[in-house]
Amino acid sequence: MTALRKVLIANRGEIAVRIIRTCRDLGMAAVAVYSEADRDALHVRLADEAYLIGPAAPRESYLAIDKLVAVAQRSGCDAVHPGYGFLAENADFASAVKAAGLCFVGPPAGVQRLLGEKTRARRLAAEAGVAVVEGTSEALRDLAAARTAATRVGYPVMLKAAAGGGGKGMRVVRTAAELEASWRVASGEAAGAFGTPDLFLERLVDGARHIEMQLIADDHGNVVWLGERDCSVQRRHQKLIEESPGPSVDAALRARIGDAAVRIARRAGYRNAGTVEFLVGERGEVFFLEVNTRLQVEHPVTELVTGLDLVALQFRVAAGERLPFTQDDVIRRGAAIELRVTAEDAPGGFVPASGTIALLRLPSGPGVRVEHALFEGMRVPTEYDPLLAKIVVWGEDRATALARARRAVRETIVAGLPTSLAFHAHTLDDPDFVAGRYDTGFVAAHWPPASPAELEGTALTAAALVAVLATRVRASHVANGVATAWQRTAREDALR
Amino acid sequence: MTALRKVLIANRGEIAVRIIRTCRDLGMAAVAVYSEADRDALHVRLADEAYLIGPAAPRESYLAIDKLVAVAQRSGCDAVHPGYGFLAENADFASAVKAAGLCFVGPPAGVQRLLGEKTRARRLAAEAGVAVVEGTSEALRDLAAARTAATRVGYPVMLKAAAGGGGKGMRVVRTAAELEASWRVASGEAAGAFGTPDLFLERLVDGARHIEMQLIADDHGNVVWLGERDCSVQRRHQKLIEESPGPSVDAALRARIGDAAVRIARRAGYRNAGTVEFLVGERGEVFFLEVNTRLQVEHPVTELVTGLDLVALQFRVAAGERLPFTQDDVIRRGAAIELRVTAEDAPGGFVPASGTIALLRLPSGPGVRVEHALFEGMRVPTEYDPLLAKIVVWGEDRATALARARRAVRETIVAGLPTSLAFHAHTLDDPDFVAGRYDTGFVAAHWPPASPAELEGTALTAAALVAVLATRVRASHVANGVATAWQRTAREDALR
Amino acid sequence: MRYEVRVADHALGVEIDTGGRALVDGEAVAAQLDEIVRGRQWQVVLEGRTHEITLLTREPMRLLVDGREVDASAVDERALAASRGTRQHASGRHELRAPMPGLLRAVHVKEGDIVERDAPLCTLEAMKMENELRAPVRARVVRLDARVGMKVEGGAVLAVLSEVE
Amino acid sequence: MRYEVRVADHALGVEIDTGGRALVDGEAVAAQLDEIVRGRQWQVVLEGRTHEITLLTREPMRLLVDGREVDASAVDERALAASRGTRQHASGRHELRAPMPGLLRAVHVKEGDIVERDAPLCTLEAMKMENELRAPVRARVVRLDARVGMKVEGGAVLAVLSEVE
Repeated sequence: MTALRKVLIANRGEIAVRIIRTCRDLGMAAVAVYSEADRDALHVRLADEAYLIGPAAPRESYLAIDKLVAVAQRSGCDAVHPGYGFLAENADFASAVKAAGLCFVGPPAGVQRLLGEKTRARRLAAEAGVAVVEGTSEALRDLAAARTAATRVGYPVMLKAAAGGGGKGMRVVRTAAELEASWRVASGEAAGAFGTPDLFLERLVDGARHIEMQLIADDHGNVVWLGERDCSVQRRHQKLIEESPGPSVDAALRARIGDAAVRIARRAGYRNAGTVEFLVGERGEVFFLEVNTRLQVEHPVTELVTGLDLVALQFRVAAGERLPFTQDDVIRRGAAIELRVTAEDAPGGFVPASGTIALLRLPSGPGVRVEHALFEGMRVPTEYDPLLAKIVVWGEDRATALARARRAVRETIVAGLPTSLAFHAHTLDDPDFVAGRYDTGFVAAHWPPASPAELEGTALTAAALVAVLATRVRASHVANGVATAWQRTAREDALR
Repeated sequence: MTALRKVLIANRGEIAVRIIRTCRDLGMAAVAVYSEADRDALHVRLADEAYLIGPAAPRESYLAIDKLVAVAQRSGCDAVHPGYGFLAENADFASAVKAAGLCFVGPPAGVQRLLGEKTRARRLAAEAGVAVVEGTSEALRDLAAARTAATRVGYPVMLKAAAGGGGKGMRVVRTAAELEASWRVASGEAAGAFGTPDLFLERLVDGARHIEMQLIADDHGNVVWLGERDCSVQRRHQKLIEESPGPSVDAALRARIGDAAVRIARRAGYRNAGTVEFLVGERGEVFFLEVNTRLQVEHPVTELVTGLDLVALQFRVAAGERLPFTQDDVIRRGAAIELRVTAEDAPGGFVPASGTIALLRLPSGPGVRVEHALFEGMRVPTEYDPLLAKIVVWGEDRATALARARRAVRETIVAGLPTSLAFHAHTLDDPDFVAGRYDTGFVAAHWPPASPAELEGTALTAAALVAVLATRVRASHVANGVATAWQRTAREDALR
Repeated sequence: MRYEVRVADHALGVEIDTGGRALVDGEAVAAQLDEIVRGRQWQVVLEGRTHEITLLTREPMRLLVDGREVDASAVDERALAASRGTRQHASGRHELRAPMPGLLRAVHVKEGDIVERDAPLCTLEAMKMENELRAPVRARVVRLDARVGMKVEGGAVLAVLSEVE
Repeated sequence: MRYEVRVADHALGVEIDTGGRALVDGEAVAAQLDEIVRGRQWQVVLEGRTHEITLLTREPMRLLVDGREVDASAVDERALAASRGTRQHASGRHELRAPMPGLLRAVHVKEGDIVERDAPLCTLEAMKMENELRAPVRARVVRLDARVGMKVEGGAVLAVLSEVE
């Protein structure tokens, strides 16, 4: 259905599975890659071909540009989809793919370089007539420069990785006393995540909402905005819940943000799918934050509201097709909410967890969609992002979407390791969240809850009985992992 | 959200789970009932309360009106939802529920009686100005009467249960010689399924499509049609695939059928959700078949195209609310297809099968919804309908829906017993089905396939290796069933 | 150990040598083989192609290979040797078995009858549907265990037929 | 056998008599209890109310009860008797354990230090995030096993603290 025939998916987990699905829908062959930690992974089994590219450590596998390009060429691919994370915003990868004569499913390297440098992106936004939060227009030379800048814009300030994105290398600094420690940690994280410790800083906008606008652009000068997502429910600058429409966003504000995003995209010569992130203050002031030059984790929220397949659109415009619609053709209907189920112990303060999926039940029914790569017996690797699954719900209005989200969480079981599900169950009943009254401070202010989940009469008795039984059973063996089937077989033969 | 607070669900399996979901969405408590064969069933675990109502045999459990009404009263319900099958079209049940002071979520007993008698329904349709297939306007006295009538309308004819519906007690009779045998079988089935052996007959319309129209009606005189479903892909008069819009239905025909359905509903004083079934001939002639006075198995097809929750609408109108929309407000978008996954050995000619679910993987991702009540370790009871799951897909057009349906089937694994999945995999690639060229003769003409599924090079080798391994492993024990946990516990204590 | 393997319409010879290497039709295959679910699901990577294979049913064996259902069987050479005799002996002998548990609603033949291919032998009711069990070949009914009203288990022998030309 | 059971904030006494009957806080309970998944999931029907209970994690025990996560524990009276002693003995002693496998990026204390409650002791990197492990109480570091750059397993003891007033 597109000019593309065979795609290398340079990623893993739920997003690799998500991309494989659209490859099938478009009649393209999907080639998976996997590290030694992912031998049994679902994306390997659902792909048409799969190649081992190295040990678990990302640098030696999912971040190894040469290996990925080599596999794409060897397996006869004509395109490469980077997913999100890993190399998705790495301009060198985009150029290497292009240099190998393959189609990169994302914006060109030049655009990635331009927007990947957060300070340059800020300047570009300002030139496009979009307000930016007061801060430094260049990366900070050193701690001293940071002190000066912080004093100028005034505390509290936000330290950010200059090459950053995705919340890594970010620290809130409320007083001058905290600056040095935060500087150390943030630049350390930035170096680890992006290869450069460079930081810049902005004034911290308290009580602001994190609202982002989804864009799609083709090679023929068409740029269309598809709708916003409110991603203010975050912890450690990592998103937990995203929804569209934003509870605080009316048609006028939506159009303003959409228009601003398109202006920035046009000025940057943007191509393919992308997201422009904004901070929206209590009085509706809109500040540019950054551009994510890739598919977002939360893209299904926009898919449910618009009925579009964003990954399919990525492939079409990457293949040179024109967008099949104009701005006025985009239909938005109802409300969608995404809940990120992560391998983090929510009651324990979102401490990353690991383990084996001992029991899995995913929700279904009206308005419920789940994106995941889980299966019973799966060992959750500690080397990668803790995202386990995305529960995405749609309803004709926000109240219906909320009710369906509660129902979906109630049906979901992920046993064997701690997860973020308890947070979602709690938040979906939180009066402020239900009323749409929340900003980026929500999680800190509402979690952990004052009192643990309550059980009434028979539930409490039942739980007590099961607690006794559970202490008596041995850990049930989970069949899984690399089989030594042939060796077993041979040994048995010898005995016969 | 409705005046109703607590609902008894007089059913089991996927439809009980489906109704529980909407109960949660509307903030109503859900009370389940279960037979001894369903102790561990998912609908029992997802409900707020559950009551054992008898042995596996339907007559002593899911068909036992007194028991069901008693449970509804004892548990303080204010409404009863019958689902489909079992007592859904039993007027005595509807009256018993009403007599007990409870709200019956479906059309009133009077309407059910009127339309449940297929010959009376035919007369009513004719009075409403809707064509009916030539046949008998009364139930046939005996075999002799059948002979006379068959000779009058001319062979081939269709024998049908007068109290029937759902394809039971139906037989095609192509020649006079076949009449007696078919009469015996059909009346036997009718007696078994509906308590009366009465039959009537119609001329068989060859090459016709089975097209039905979904209706919803409130107590305030509002009747709205929501769209058609083509259900022509059937075997033994049991539907396997349903889709909307019907590939052969244009806007004009849709409006004609919708209008005819509404006229029939108004004349019958219809309330709640219902479906009017039609036969549509090769040249677009429309004949009334029957009215299903209940929720259909395939209702999700219409939900995906309209964005409505039909079960929620059933509760709202049952509670006396007005329909929240008029005919002109109904938005239909894209195409939806439902695939019925049944416990039937498709390659073996759809012979009913039984077994234990040994491995289960259900599809997800863009445009895919699954309705089911399955879990690993579940024993599929032989006493009830063989429906295991419904895979329902949506796409912006039929081609997209087809592609997603193929992808969903490819991801689905139901191991442990034979199923209908191979039929769906085959049909979704069948040129006639893909082109929308099919009628009620489709399955007979296209299944089983001339040649079995083919495997190319490495797949064949891999399968051979696994075949060897599989012959060597013992049936893996599936933990499931009634636990004797306390006895075990006590015994162990004694030994300590 | 050698195995005679059938997958769909194909017959293959699989050999597993004492070193645990596998040969298919004499060719050594270097497959990455992972058992995903013990005794139920495997992943095979062969020449870069990845195949997910699930054991759907054991008797008769049906495999799901990348979403395609195929019938399969594997018999090791000793079992084969053993069985050949009985096969010879049993040639032309057919057992009519109940495909699933149910209630025998009707029996259309008696012992000694000669029945045509596809002739209905009895009617088994299961899952609210009547299923006609038919003769696989033209044959004589040499034994009849089916009785009307009998509740039978899946796999129960209902009749023994002897093929006749 | 008696068990001291804790579920969320509630303490209950569960007794199982030799007849296999269960008593909760002295009251006999007539529950229909089905084990859905061996050792992992149970269904309890009690006074018509149905509860689906899943063992989410074993150590520490966390249960999912009708969609609600609760911490729980059950200790039988003998184990209890045995453990009391050690508890006394261990009072005020705290082990700092790695919550998950990872790489120690920083160690902020040395043996002998007195640390305030919530003071960061070391930084563990796992899943691309840095996690500060903090002191549960004001205490002295009596033993320190953590070394920068060390790769540690989940549950590994990193330090031993002795509470100080």
